[in-house]
Amino acid sequence: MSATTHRRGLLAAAGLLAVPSVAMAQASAPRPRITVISQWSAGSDGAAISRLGEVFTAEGGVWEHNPVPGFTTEMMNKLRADILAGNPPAASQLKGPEIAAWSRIAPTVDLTQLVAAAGYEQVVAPDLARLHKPQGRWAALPLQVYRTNTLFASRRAMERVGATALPKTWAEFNDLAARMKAAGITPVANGGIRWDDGQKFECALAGINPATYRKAIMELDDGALRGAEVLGAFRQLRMISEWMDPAASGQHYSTFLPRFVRGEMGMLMMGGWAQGVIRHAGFSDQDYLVGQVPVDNGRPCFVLNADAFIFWRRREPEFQAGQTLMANLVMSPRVQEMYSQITGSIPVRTDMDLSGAGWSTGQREAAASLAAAVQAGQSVLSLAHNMAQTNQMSAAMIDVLTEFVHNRSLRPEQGQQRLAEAVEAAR
Amino acid sequence: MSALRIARLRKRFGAQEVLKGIDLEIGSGEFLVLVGPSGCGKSTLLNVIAGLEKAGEGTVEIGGRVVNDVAPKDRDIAMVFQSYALYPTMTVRQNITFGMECRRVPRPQQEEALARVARLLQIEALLNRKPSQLSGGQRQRVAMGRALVRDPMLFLFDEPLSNLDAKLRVEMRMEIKQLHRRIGATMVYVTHDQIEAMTMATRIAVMHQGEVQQFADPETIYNRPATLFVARFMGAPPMNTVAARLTGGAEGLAAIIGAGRPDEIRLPVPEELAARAGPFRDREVVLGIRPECIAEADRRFGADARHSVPIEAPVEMTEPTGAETIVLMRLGGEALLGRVSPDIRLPVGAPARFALDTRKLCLFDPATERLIA
Amino acid sequence: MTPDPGPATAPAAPALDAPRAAARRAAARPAWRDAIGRWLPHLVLWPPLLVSVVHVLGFTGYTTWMSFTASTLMPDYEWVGLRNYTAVLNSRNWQIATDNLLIYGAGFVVLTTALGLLLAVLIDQRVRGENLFRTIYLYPMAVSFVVTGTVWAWLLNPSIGIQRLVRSMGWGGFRFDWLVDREMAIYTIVIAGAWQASGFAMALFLAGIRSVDADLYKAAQVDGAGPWRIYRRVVLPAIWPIFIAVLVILLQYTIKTFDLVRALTGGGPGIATQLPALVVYDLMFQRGLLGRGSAAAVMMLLSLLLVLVPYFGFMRWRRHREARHG
Amino acid sequence: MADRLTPARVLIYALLAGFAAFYLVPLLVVVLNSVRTAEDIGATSVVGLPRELAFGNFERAWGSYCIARRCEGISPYMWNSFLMVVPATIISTLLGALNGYSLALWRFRGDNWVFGIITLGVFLPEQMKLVPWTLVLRDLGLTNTIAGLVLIHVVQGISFTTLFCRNYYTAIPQELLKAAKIDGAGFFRIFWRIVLPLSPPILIVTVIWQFTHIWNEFLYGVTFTSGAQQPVTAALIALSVSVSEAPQYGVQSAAVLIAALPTLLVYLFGGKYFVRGLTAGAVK
Repeated sequence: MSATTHRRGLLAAAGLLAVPSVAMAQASAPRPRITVISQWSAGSDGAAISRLGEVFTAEGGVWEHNPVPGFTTEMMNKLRADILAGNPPAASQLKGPEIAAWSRIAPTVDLTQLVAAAGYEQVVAPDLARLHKPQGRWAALPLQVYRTNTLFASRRAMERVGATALPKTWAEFNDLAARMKAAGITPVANGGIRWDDGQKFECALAGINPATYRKAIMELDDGALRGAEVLGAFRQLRMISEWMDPAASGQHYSTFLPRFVRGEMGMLMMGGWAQGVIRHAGFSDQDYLVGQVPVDNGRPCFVLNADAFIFWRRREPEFQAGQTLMANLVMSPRVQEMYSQITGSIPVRTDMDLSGAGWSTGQREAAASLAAAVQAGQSVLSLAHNMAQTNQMSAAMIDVLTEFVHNRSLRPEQGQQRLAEAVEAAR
Repeated sequence: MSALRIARLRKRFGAQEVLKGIDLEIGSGEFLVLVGPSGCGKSTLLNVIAGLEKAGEGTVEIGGRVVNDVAPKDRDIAMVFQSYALYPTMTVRQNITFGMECRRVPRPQQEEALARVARLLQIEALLNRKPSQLSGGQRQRVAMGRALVRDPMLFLFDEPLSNLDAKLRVEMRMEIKQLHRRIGATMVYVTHDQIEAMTMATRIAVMHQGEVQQFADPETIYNRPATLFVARFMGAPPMNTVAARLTGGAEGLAAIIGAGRPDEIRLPVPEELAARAGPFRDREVVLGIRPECIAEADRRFGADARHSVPIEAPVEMTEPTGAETIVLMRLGGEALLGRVSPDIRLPVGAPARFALDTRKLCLFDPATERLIA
Repeated sequence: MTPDPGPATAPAAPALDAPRAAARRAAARPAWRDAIGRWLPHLVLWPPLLVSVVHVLGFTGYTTWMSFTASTLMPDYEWVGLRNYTAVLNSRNWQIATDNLLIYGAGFVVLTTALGLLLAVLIDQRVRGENLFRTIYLYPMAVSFVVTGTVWAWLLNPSIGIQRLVRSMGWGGFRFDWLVDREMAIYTIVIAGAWQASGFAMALFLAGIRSVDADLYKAAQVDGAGPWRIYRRVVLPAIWPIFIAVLVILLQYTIKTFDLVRALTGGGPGIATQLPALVVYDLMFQRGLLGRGSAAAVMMLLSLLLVLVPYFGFMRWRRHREARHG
Repeated sequence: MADRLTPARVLIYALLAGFAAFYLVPLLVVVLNSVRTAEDIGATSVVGLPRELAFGNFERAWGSYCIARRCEGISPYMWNSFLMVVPATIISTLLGALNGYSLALWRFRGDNWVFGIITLGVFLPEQMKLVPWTLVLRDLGLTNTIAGLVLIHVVQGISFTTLFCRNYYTAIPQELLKAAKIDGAGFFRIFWRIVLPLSPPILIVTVIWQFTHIWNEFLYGVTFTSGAQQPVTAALIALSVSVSEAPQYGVQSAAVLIAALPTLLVYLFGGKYFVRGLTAGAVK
């Protein structure tokens, strides 16, 4: 971490600390109030947002969080209902290109000045920043970041085949998987639901060539989609699917964690959140190795998934005050540290020091990787988690990917062909 | 003042006209029976009188008041239904007093009326039972009680006895008749059973295909049926109706059955009828003969010997009922029924001799099917 | 009626004047009360009828309208003609969903009807503990499929459910992995669906069997028919209207099937177990294509009419026939 | 004859018991999981016997498990569900009875069309109605209220209750109605004194049907209410698995059992009348 970014972080923190005193100074100012909807209702997600609420309250605000349990669609239905009812929440959880799509249907708060004042744009990955300022104005703020191309390897499985280090390239990965298979271990411990299948593909393609991933998946370049490297990703995906437990389809990856820890399954390609889940299931960090899914060019590559809040325009002064307070909190290093330490994610800010005791090795590794990947131009947005494309386009693409994973009679060429066609049809 | 007057009443269900211009009028205290085969419109007519169906055209007057637009409850009527329509969840007591409750009759008066009716129908012991705990006859009485307690201007009965067994039906028939005589109420009674009609009515309206075929007292209906339909519908066994030819000779008008056949029968037409039958001389008519007008050979009908014509006909079948024997015979190529004394043995297949009463002959126009004479 | 003595012994006709007078009084009540009496039923009756009719027609009409518009995340009233329909018809998801609907519909209806009928006949054998058995067969109806679907997903999963259980009991070669088999997964939905709905079918059939005239049984027994023949030739033909009722209820259930698949397979493996209701929800709310989802919903309803129109025609025919015979 | 154990009867009981076992398996899995610890389930499998009995799951599920920031378990949500289910069931049943009564016994011009359209409502998928309901609730100002959910379930429920009641009431003889009219009873008195007392069998069917369907519905519950207003199904979903969470199967199973208890009791005690009510004519 360079000295400049560090100093900027401190400045932002100082700016934040000034907020409550400003609020106090204006005696007549309304008490900041905020209504939030999210799907974070339970577990560490629920705990993290609750802590955020406590911080908000401590700063003198009134905090109302309405979690919408269930699938993301249910939360969006709720948001739609609230917008149609003329009563949007002051802030709501939303991510990726959907921020741009939704910001067209109801007015959002222009956060550009606040972001500029906090010097925040400089410490956010450029792709991420772009997503949160549709039409050039900041309307949403990212809250936390996950790497979806994180590789977990079962320590016991590794020991059984005599491996000590995580594979660095797909060739090494394939070699290790074959050895595991020969030793009676199911090499891949992933589940088999839609987003999981999409994630396996994005790991494969980003590992083969992050630049192609950017062209094909984020920019939907037809030539790239029909090119050799996407075909290679389908070939890799086919191998991965054959290394999975045949019973994985339809299953959440957590189903297999006990077998993974026991060494009956080898490797899991999953977001950083899996660390928390493994811990919750009663296993220790020592049960697995963690790092980056293979990247053939050997440099850090970061497939990025970020949660964010979008701020809906409200006339009420107390809401406007609340939105200002909330925005400053979300951008602040201390809230990001607090939040990520609860959920196992990494901070959005690339200028933070993760050497403290509250951080895990996995988080440190991922955070360093993010900064390095941004530097190397190898940070890309996740397809499986609706960061690269709108939900409509993502769903159309993942339809093809999930069918490909579970229908082994499809050849990689067919998969590639169908993906290109699905993109064409959904454009 | 007539108790019930119906004028030019018409009613249609969709495209089908079910009442085609009904005119009826009865005085207070009369017992009108609407009789006819199923589908003739008699129940619809009753429902229109009750106000349960709207009249299409024409008027219904009850007690001199036009009631076309009066709700059933305000027509001052009571009705007994074929299924009795007892309210299954109410006791007998509640069934009978429900109407008074609806009309907000004070409770003491309700009790009084209930007690009277219960005594009259002897159902005091049943008052706290539910309809499901009653026999068919008891239910019938309760249904009557529900009607009686209103003491209405007009009682309406919709085939009230058709769900009872034969013995009970006869008993209840007599009870209703006695009740009618005792309380002197005006009643309209629908049935398809011509015996009920004959035994109970002071006036009968025979209905067929939405029209009143004949509206008269029972005796006229029986003896001088206005149409072939009435002739065949009323009476059991029914009236014989055979094709005949009227010829006029020196000795007066005669009807010939099976003209030109070896077994042709020539029946002299009594003078009272001949006068009206004149225009049909030398033409085909339909001859109506009640079965009781064909009896054993030694029977004499009336004082005038000319009215008892001896005939001979082969017996095809006999039905002894105990009180009499019904005989199916063949006369002039036509099948006829006769009623003979049970004491007489008639071998089936052999010709036998009978006496035929010509006084009650009926002559019908085959084209219009209406009574000529 | 033997205990009833004849009415000849009854006292002379009583005067029944009191109620008559009361009736006259009542008839003379003010006109406004009559007017209220006439109008009140309409005032009470029509709102719920109208609300129901407006709800059905209005919502259907609204959806139909939306299906011709460019609506995406929000209703948008720009007319686009049949574009949404062609897009849905051309999508693999919809093609798979409609194929699946046929397989699932046929399998589910047949299996549920057969199971329901079998259970009803078994329970009808004057068994002890009828209450208990009936409650057990009915309880799946009582529990949300969001819950039971998840449990079925575990049970049918080869690595944790039945297959593992049987293998651990010593049958090492036992295979029951339909849930994860693209070709067979749709049948696991049939099984779980039948598990949930067959209790209801049983209740309907049991109700039908119980309402068959006892004389029919006696007549059949006198004719020397055995129990099997009595059911096949006498009871089942007598309760054919129940079959129609069961069929209609199961078909509407089939077409609306949603929670079941979402909890059990999520439409997978891949998109192998898509059904129209899932596609509608997915298009409308996951992909934010309200117009296209509406088009799919309208097509779903049209497929429903294929079932309903013959049904109503049949009911009409039956009513006419009854009217003729009555 | 019913009590002699012939081979045929042994077979009948064997079949009944076999099917009963098949029907009970999913419930058994939930019951077993409800007394297992999360660690137990996580370390082995979601299908299995408890290593130790953890009855504390029920206590946590009922009163202390955290859903959002509220650590009150599912009990407040149960209460919400009751507040929603009881009025919605009663109102929709009564209105359905009234509708059925008028459609079956007071025929009017076009009544068959009205009935046909209402019946169609039974078939409309709820996903399709989500957006229209949003607009209706907005215009009525009922967004995020239990009253809004009651309204939805009443309006949708009327289709079912009308269908059931109308078919039942067509078996009531017309003569009963005529007798009552002549007795001077009006529309409501006939309904209240004659038709309603005849209705318990069908009312039990509709009440059971409505109660279980409304209780188990979750799409509307999640979409149209939030936080403290949500019904218990929403709370159950909140306990269920999400992308980044370790599932709490033990507590979740206990919560599922608690949440299913009312409907299970309804079937346990109402099942007999359910079949009886169907016998009485609901299916004609």
